[in-house]
Amino acid sequence: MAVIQSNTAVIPGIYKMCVDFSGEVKPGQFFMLRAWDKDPLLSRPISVHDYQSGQLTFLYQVVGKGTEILATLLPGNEVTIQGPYGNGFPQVNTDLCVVGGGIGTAPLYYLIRKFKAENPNKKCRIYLGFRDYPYGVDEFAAVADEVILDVGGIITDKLSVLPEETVITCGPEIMMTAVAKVVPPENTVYVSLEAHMACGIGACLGCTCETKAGNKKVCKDGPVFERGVVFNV
Amino acid sequence: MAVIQSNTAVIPGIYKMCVDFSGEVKPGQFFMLRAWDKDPLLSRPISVHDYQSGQLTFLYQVVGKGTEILATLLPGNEVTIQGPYGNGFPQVNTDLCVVGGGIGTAPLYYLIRKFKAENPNKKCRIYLGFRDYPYGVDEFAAVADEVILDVGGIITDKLSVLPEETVITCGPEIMMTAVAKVVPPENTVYVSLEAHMACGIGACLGCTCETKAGNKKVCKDGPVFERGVVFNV
Amino acid sequence: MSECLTTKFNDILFKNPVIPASGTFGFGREYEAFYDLAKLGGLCSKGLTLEPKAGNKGLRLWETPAGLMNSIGLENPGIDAFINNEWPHLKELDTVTIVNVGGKDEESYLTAIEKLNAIDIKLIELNISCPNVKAGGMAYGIKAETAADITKKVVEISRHPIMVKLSPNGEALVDIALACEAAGAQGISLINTLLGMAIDYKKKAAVFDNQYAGLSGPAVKPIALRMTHQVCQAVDIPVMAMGGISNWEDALEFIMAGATCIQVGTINFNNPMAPIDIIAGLEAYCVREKLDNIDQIRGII
Amino acid sequence: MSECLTTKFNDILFKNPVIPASGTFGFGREYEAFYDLAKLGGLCSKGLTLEPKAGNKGLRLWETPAGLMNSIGLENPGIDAFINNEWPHLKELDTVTIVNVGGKDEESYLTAIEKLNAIDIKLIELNISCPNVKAGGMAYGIKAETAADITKKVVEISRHPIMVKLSPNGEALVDIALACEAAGAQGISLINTLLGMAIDYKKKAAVFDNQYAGLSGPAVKPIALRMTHQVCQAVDIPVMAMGGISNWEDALEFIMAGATCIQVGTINFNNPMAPIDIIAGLEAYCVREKLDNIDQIRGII
Ligand SMILES: Cc1cc2nc3c(=O)[nH]c(=O)nc-3n(C[C@H](O)[C@H](O)[C@H](O)COP(=O)(O)OP(=O)(O)OC[C@H]3O[C@@H](n4cnc5c(N)ncnc54)[C@H](O)[C@@H]3O)c2cc1C
Ligand SMILES: Cc1cc2nc3c(=O)[nH]c(=O)nc-3n(C[C@H](O)[C@H](O)[C@H](O)COP(=O)(O)OP(=O)(O)OC[C@H]3O[C@@H](n4cnc5c(N)ncnc54)[C@H](O)[C@@H]3O)c2cc1C
Ligand SMILES: Cc1cc2nc3c(=O)[nH]c(=O)nc-3n(C[C@H](O)[C@H](O)[C@H](O)COP(=O)(O)O)c2cc1C
Ligand SMILES: Cc1cc2nc3c(=O)[nH]c(=O)nc-3n(C[C@H](O)[C@H](O)[C@H](O)COP(=O)(O)O)c2cc1C
Ligand code: FES
Ligand code: FES
Repeated sequence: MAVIQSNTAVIPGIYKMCVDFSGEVKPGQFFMLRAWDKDPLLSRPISVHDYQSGQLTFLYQVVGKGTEILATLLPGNEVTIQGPYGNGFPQVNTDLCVVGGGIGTAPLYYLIRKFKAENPNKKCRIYLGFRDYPYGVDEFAAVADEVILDVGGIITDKLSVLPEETVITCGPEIMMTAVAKVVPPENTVYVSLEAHMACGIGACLGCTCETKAGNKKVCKDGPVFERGVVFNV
Repeated sequence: MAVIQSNTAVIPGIYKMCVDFSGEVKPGQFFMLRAWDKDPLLSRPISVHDYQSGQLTFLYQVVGKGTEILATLLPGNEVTIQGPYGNGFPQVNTDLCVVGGGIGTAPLYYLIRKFKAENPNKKCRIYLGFRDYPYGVDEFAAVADEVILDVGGIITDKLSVLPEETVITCGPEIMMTAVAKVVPPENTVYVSLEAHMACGIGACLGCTCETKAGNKKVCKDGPVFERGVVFNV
Repeated sequence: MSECLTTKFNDILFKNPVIPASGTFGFGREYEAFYDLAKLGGLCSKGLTLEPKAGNKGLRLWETPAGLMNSIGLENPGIDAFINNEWPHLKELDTVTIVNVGGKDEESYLTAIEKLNAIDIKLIELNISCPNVKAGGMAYGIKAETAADITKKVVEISRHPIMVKLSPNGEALVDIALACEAAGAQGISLINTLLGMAIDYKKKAAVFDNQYAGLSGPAVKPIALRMTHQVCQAVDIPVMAMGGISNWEDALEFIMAGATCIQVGTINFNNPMAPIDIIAGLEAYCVREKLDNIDQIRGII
Repeated sequence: MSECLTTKFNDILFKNPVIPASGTFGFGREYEAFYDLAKLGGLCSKGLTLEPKAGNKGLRLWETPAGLMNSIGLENPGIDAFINNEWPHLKELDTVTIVNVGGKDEESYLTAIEKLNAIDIKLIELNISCPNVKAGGMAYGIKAETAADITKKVVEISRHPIMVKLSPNGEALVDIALACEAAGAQGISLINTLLGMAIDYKKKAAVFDNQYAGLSGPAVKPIALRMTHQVCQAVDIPVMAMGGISNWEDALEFIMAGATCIQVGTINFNNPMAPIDIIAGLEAYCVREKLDNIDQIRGII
């Protein structure tokens, strides 16, 4: 159980929730959230949007029953959070090129903020793609070196990656596949996958994805994978 | 949907909830309440504790999942209420002797308040029985002519009914049966029954009770019955 | 109201495929306080038996996660009382009345059906699947031979089309459906309630006097949808499907699985407006998807 | 820990009757982050097959009201990998390991069972009821003859006791249970998942590549409880019951219905501490009710 500090709409349908939490949390990891008993039955995986000791932040889109319930919660209400789960993004020692689409931008903020805090001399650029209404752009601008925004278009049309950059992408699968395809083979590319999850810890085999190294569990072996492992590129 | 004006514990485990409502409401009627989707599946029947145009009051005991959820609601939250349902208490033209046990006292307050407002010259006495902790006694004292309180005992040991009184009772079935037995046959006695309900409107036949006049629906033909109809006395 | 939902069940025309289910809607009167029954595709009566029945004793309802157990035991006023007291009202309604008929033995089924020959109803739902009565009821519905046998006899003497309501508790459902079709049934409806049990651990006793009772509601939807799909794949007569339908999306899924009409049961207790909400939702779907008629997506899976 | 929950399943001693169910608990390791597995009565392995299996393609999970549908398709590393990688860890635990075995044909069942003769497990759960694999699986479990036949052959070659896991989807369950008992099964476990269907109306397609999948979770509890009661009334061998158990009250109801042990499945995903909470709840119940052992209320209904 974690107590909610704040839970407000960033734009209609997109909420930011801050809850009490301390412990170690890596960018790209996620928590299983629930604020209900058996309807829906399962908890919902939500990525870490930002974290500092005492405050864990989620950014989520209201798409169905679970996220609808989350959106009704008020400061002081409690939410059950289990985690952090998953491998998270790897430590990057090069410059960073981040490509986020829609709510897939959620885990990228903590990634970049932490990367720049630990590597002030390395560059970090971020491409942000949104279908209709952008959100979080100012926050990204405050931590990244460069923000390239696209609304309504196809982000990979704009994308050009520098040789010294590691690429990290999170967004709709179709976008990540495109990124995985267009980035030159010399660059390392990490993608953060989604899957329907029941347990979140590797016990149910419900989130399995096929990889070149056999079946992997998105929840435990991922959600972050090297592009070549999960996509045919 | 009704907006909640207030919802507070009277004593631990017993809550009073006021909601916006206007329309005609008779003492002894009930509403079907819900503040959830499908868990639990059904709405919960709760009697009218008090009513004046614009404000409907419920008094309820937390006993399971439904009432637990009701108890978490805050002013401004919404609750679905359907009703008023049921026949309600009959118009009484004599003096009134009311016998309430535990949460069965809930519908009796509006009954007495309205009775005394409409019949200032008629007498109304109320016996209140509680297992452990009494509640609402002051409120009853403010509207009834006499309050006889019993905590931890058996209310029918104290009960003596006057010839000119009509008796109305609501409480645990064992108490109502006892009342129905001890009150002289000359007095008219009305009892307010409980039953598990699904529809609350007479469509499911889930709340049927056997009576001398064949099966009756507690929700629609009741919940108030003349004692001889439902008890063997 | 547009035409996009009009549905033919054989040659019976329903203005839409949404019909409150037997036993959850009385004879309709209680819901007239909520909406005009003429908005419904049809309505299905409480299960009727030849003689009046008082139903089961003891507790009759028990909630389960997303489900409801009931042990009503076919309490009903009997066919004669129905014909005298309910039919005059129902026949004036601009909607299709389906009469659900139960029985305790062959004779009681047949006599009830004969009595209904006297009135102009459109469709009979032959209930051989009620788990809450000891004699008859489900006993007929769980074996292909007995189901076919009673169907055949009923079809022979009825001047109304017979839709047989199947039990989800028996042997291979598809075989039973095929047997009923071969016996002359003009339609299949499914599912009746699933046989379940509830125990009150505080009382150290079964909740229901009959020990077992019927489970319905959203909890059973995945099972009902599978059975609907299986039967629709197998038979050529139309299917009226139900089991846990609680909104228009659910209804649409059953129609995509092949159901001609759908019935709405337990959710009426949770939301008395459910059938109307479902009709509105299906209509809006047709408009959005530019379907002239819902038939265009029926059975596409 | 008091003795009030110790339970004998034939001559196998469980420190309590609570066992995480096959397929919902991996091989236990993931839950070691939550609690000491030695607190459990036992644990049941993911379903193992002779050869490693990659499982089903496409979406594998779908939520339903109070239920979960899965189409994992017995993804597992195979018996050899289990013996080499998991058993060394499991055998050190102070709890009973049950190994769940599936197969695609008689030979694969028998060879798998023979391999298990090499290690000192206490109990084998013979899975003839998985609805998510095309060959074998449920095919064996839905008819009394085939269920008895495979049981007999397995019992003959196994040096470990065999508990047969029954499907709720077949013909008269009690007949199947009796046939397995007659064939030499030393225990029955039930229920495996109920066959259900999910449709994604937005995609106008079945959710699962296999169309049908297995339904579990609180939604199915009333059905599982009824089946448990029926089978416990019929057989003399012990029964390990499951299906929708989500708290100690549910567990107690199954025990009152006659179950010797209970398994805890889907609810592990909702509450990873569920088995521990259930053990604590049962223990507190025994204390409150002054029961020396839970056996005193077992099968009282
Ligand atoms: C590792 C991981 C991290 C995630 N992080 C975030 C995040 O930071 N912010 C955020 O808004 N969302 C995130 N998601 C997605 C989020 O979990 C789903 O949107 C949420 O579970 C939907 O729940 P619901 O009850 O509101 O909708 P539902 O009613 O369950 O579903 C609505 C729609 O979403 C689809 N859906 C449901 N669950 C998932 C899922 N797990 N993956 C993909 N599609 C799904 C359904 O198929 C359906 O079409 C993440 C998912 C994963 C796997
Ligand atoms: C006409 C009517 C008027 C009522 N008025 C009030 C009122 O004013 N205040 C109040 O506190 N309660 C009232 N009740 C009782 C109230 O409806 C139940 O306490 C409530 O439904 C329990 O819901 P739950 O989800 O909290 O408990 P559950 O978890 O559903 O049940 C907890 C326990 O209560 C029992 N129970 C559940 N529903 C009923 C029921 N309908 N009747 C009797 N026992 C039941 C269960 O068997 C169980 O033992 C009334 C009931 C009826 C029929
Ligand atoms: C309270 C109740 C009473 C029922 N009575 C009957 C009946 O009289 N005849 C019948 O054929 N089915 C009866 N049913 C079954 C329903 O018609 C329907 O088949 C079943 O409930 C599944 O649909 P649902 O999940 O939408 O409720 C009854 C169901 C309930 C809940
Ligand atoms: C994700 C998942 C995987 C399962 N895998 C297996 C399995 O490998 N072998 C088996 O016998 N049962 C398997 N089952 C069935 C469960 O062991 C159990 O019989 C069923 O889920 C009912 O119990 P529950 O409602 O408590 O989950 C699985 C169930 C789920 C939900
Ligand atoms: S969600 Fe259960 S294994 Fe990944
Ligand atoms: S609650 Fe449905 S008839 Fe009374």
